[in-house]
Amino acid sequence: MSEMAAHTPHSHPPGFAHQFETIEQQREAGTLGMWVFLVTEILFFGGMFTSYIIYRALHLQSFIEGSHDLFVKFGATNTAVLICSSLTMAMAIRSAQTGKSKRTIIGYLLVTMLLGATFLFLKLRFEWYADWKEGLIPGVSWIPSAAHTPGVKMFMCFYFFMTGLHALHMVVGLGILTVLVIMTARNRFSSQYYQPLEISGLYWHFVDIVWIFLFPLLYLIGGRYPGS
Amino acid sequence: MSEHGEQQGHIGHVVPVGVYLAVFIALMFGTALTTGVAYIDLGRWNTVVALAIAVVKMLLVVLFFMHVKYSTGLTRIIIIAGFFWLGIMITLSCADELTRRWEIVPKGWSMIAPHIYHLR
Amino acid sequence: MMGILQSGVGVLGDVAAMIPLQPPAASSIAAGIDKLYFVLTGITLFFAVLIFSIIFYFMVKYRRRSDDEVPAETHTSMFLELTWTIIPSLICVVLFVWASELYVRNSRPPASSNEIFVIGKQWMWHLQHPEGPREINELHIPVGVPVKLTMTSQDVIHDFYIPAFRVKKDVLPGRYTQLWFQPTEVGTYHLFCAQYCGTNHSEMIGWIYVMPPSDYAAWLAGGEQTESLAQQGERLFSQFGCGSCHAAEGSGKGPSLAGIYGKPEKLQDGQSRIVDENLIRDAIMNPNSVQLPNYQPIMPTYQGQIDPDQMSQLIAYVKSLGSEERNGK
Amino acid sequence: MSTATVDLREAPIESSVNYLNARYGIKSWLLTLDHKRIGLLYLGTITFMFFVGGTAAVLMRLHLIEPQGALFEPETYNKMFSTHGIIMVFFFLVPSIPATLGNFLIPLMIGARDVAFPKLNLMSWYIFVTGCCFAMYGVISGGVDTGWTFYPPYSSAYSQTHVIAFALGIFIAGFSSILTGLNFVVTIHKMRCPGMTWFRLPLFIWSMYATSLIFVLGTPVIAITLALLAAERLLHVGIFDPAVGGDPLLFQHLFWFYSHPAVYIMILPGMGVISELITAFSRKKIFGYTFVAFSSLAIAVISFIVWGHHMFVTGQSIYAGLVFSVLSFVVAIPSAIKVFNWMATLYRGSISYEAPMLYALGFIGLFTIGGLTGLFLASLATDVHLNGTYFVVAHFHYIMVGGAVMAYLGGIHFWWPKITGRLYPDYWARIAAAIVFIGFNLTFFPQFMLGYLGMPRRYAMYPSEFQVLNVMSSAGASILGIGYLIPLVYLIWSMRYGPVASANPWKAKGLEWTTASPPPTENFAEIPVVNEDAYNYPVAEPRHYPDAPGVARV
Ligand code: HEA
Ligand code: HEA
Ligand code: HEC
Ligand code: CUA
Ligand SMILES: [Cu+2]
Repeated sequence: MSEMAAHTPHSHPPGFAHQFETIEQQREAGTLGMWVFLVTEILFFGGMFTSYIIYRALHLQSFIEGSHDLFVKFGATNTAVLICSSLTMAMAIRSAQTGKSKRTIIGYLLVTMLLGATFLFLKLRFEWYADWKEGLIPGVSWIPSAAHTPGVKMFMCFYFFMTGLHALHMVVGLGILTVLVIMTARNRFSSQYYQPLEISGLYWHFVDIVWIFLFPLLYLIGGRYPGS
Repeated sequence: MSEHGEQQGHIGHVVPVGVYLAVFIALMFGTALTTGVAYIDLGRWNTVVALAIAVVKMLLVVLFFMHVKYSTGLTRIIIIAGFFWLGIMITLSCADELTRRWEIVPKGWSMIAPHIYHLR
Repeated sequence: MMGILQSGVGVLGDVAAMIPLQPPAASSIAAGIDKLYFVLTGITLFFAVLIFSIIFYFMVKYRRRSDDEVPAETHTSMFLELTWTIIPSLICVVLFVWASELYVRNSRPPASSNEIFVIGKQWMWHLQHPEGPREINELHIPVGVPVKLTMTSQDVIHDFYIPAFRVKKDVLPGRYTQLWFQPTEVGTYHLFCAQYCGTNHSEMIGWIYVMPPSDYAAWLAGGEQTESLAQQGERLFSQFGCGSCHAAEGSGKGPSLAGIYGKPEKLQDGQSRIVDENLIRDAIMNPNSVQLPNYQPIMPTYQGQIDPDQMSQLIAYVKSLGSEERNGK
Repeated sequence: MSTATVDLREAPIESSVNYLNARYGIKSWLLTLDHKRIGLLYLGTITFMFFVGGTAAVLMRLHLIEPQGALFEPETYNKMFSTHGIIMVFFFLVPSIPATLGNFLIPLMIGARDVAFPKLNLMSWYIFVTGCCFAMYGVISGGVDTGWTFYPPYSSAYSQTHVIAFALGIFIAGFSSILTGLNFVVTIHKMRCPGMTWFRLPLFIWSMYATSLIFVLGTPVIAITLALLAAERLLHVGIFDPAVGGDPLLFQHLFWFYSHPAVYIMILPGMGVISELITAFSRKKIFGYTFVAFSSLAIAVISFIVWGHHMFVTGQSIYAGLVFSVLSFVVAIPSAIKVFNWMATLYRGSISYEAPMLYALGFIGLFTIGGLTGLFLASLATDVHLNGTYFVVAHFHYIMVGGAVMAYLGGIHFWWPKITGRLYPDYWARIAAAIVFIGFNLTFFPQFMLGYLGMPRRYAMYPSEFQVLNVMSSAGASILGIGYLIPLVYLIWSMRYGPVASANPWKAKGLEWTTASPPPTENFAEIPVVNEDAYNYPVAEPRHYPDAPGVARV
């Protein structure tokens, strides 16, 4: 049919999809799509943040108590780890953008993954595992203690749901990064086409932002000073 | 259509490495600051300060790492919409949850219909 | 033939006669709500008739007469757009103000109400009169006396609904909600559960008996004599050892409970709350949510030890402490 | 342009290759990236779900013929209406117009070759089907009895039924909605053909855009809410459980934060369809284009701030109740604007009465009644009496069945020639439309009366004084059922035996009518260029609009 011929461009730029008229259009569509997706993520986490805020207001004392069961040092370390990973992610994209060698890009990506894995390791090994042993995980291992009012249990629920959901996003992110590494290795990107890198970067930074809020909300409420 | 493939130069804005590093340092500083401040007794302000720092950190990530500073208005509108909607959800849920116990009727109301608004 | 037709019409008439159009209106607020309801019906009818007839008129007047007919041009008119934005808006404003004023007025019980505790559980209503008698799925009340219900649920969410009184309120676990009405007509009325609560939701129904005062007095006297709710509460108060901290004159480790009911109180976190059923319940079940300044957080929780039944007795008792003080005892 | 004698059966412009016969075989359908085929995949799926939900409705109505219940144990009845509500809302009406007609038409209407992300589009169908499978598993393995609203603590701690299967099904289907909405937003922003400015878009596109906003902004919240509910049920942790300091009303807030906007997900696309139908069958430009377009956006935005009107009697604070009540009135205004503009469009038109137009006119009338009865519920004082009764049931069926389903059927009939390349028997279609209208009113009008009398909803048994009205309603439901079966028969029949349709059988405006019926895989031979407003039908006093190249005026 003639319409097929009329549409097919003479030469396909790499990664150019048939439904678009120009590569610029495709680029904009991809970025826009990712941003819209991130908005859905904001509201996805938002449902939890809303509940958290309300219960925090209703059970302030217990939430502070619960918060004091968490380890600030790991929370803070992990925040730093994630920020580092955001930097290396940004650098990976920048390398692709400026046409650096694929080894550089892969290098940055691998460091990013390593940092992401570190985050998960710290969280799992030193926080959740300890909580599990101490019986602080509602529904899984919960050892009621006299000091723990129902509000504390509620706080712990939120702590595990929110950090769990965040960790799940990290795992997905690691999967995406793996794919990116493979794609880079296969020379799929150039300084003209690196969009998958760019929009995956948006996702990674978003996950970082979630943590930037989780850290103070969960670990630092009501302060950590003596007598708080 | 083929000429698009041959475009030269960079696509999108290339952020100087220095900017990335500055943002990075600011973020690290923010993390240290927010942790440190938690150990000082500011009363109710602890929460406010912690959240303010978090917002600043978020803005840094969004504007620089996520390139929103160099992006189109549409992207910005979309992001703002996301947070605006989150705001709606939080505000109106709180409008119920936190006013449920207001048994004290606001002055204005008791003026409209004084015969109703007595406290038992 | 005519006969069939006639009997057909007759049957229709009979059927029509079997269709009730309005529920009985037997409370002081029913008339007000019905009035609003009829005005709303009028507005709906007006717009429905208007729109249907305009559509019908246009359908006939402007029907396509030939396939190559070309209609005349009409221009968008700002005047029209504004008209049909503003008129509905004005109608809405009137409706909102009217309905809200009525609602707020209807949701405040008068000062002197007969107070009854209601406990909903799957799938029955449990009602306690202050004088002591208990009823299940039935409520006997005197005509003309305002009744205030303080309601809670033992399990899931229910809803106390009396169509004839036009009142309804959800009954929640872990919390007290309030409902009041003033019956104006003697009679027997439906009580429904109007919030889906599981398998036998549709059997969680009962009757409200509105009686002349004399009959009511007879009914009260006729039942087996029980202690009043407050007296039962008093016994629980000593049984649970509350008095060891809450001594009457306030000398104990806890605050005196005399006269606290119905007054605002400052909590440690700066909030001010009226001492009502919910606060008393919270103080007993979840004491650290009602932390008072100047007191140690030593009050134990009674979660799991006090059932809703006993809770209403305790509350009645604490309330009676208030009234005794007010009565100058 | 004035080819007066064109027969509806005139030969199609291009006959040979189209999206239907371009490739054959089940694989070519299951792996298709073509938005039109994906639309059809959705059509098949949701039609199936509709009949599942409809069967439950018919059984319910049969049961309610007798006050004591004619057929089932209360438990079974409860599962019936829960399944009915869940399937109809989440697996039929929410995806109905967006996922079928939206998928099929958006690229055609804006002059694009496909949606922005075809793979995502296919994926969203698979996700949807997975969700359906969970729901159907739930149905087959015993059903759920929580109502479509899943209120805890009943759903989290007391119900013995398959809550998790359904919650998971909805969670999954929710992601399909999100992806569809995302795809549409990007497509409408980025894929419009040259000259297709925002204010030249067909109003269907505007309404789809508004709908997509709700998809994107609302759906994540129901997903997380149901996830929390499932977690609470599985782990017995109690997030909404008052026994541990939780608040069951918080669930209701989060649920309605999505589910109220969701009711506009159901009606907005319908409104878009009606705008297309009214203009096409009165051959006139829409009256007040900008007002109709912006009212869609206004509805989408305001719909997010009225949810508390479902909670007036649930123990929500009075103050919140007042706020939500006033906002509910506000959201009625844009709907009013739409209704009046449609009527003004009819004025001095050239109106014909093919089946789609009958559905459209039925929509306007029934939506008006449904919408105005919404005002009874938005008024605090009357809602106290009417909440939880059949009045609410009647209100939303008037809008969802009398409105949304009518619009859906009208749309399917209108675009059927484009979708399949075949015409259906208009005679039967008109009869079916009439039957649906009559059956519908007989079913649901008595329910308004029942509600005012005080009959609570979700009742498996009821006091006998309500029987007459219930029997009327049940009788209506069976007429309605027949009305729905007739189109099923003749539409399927027409796919094989119907006369071949021309590219533009209704002589309607819009880019989708400029390409062949059925369209070729790539939609257009050449990407069209638009230089006229939407609905630029010829008018008596000639205006000077140059004929657009690529926009063939048929
Ligand atoms: C598609 C679905 C849909 C739509 C569009 C609407 C539209 C509206 N709904 Fe409805 N509603 C539901 C579906 C829908 N609803 C469902 C499913 C429930 C029950 C859920 C459950 O509990 O299971 C419900 C319940 C419901 C309630 C809660 C009742 C209760 O449980 O107590 C309320 C209360 O305010 C309400 C109000 C409204 C209003 C004000 C509108 C407005 O948007 C209507 C606007 C339209 C018009 C007003 C008509 C057109 C205007 C004119 C012709 C001009 C004249 C206008 C004026 C004078 C203003 N609805
Ligand atoms: C999109 C939404 C939608 C649609 C289209 C419908 C369609 C119908 N609904 Fe539904 N309904 C809801 C959404 C919808 N409903 C919701 C959300 C609820 C609330 C649930 C809850 O409380 O949780 C509800 C509740 C509800 C009730 C109240 C139950 C109760 O509270 O106890 C009733 C009662 O009459 C009812 C009836 C009907 C009828 C007769 C139809 C008809 O229009 C259906 C017509 C369709 C058919 C008839 C299918 C045709 C198929 C056949 C004819 C085959 C028949 C085969 C056999 C019988 C074997 N519905
Ligand atoms: C160990 C001592 C102790 C016992 C036993 C005790 N309380 Fe208390 N109660 C307190 C203290 C102390 C407070 C002040 C609030 C706080 O700091 O927690 C209090 C507060 C209250 C209040 C709120 C008073 C107000 O002004 O707001 C109520 C009501 C109450 N108690 C009822 C009871 C009942 C009923 C029982 C028995 C079932 C009981 N208490 C048993 C110590 C006790
Ligand atoms: Cu109790 Cu319904
Ligand atoms: Cu609503």
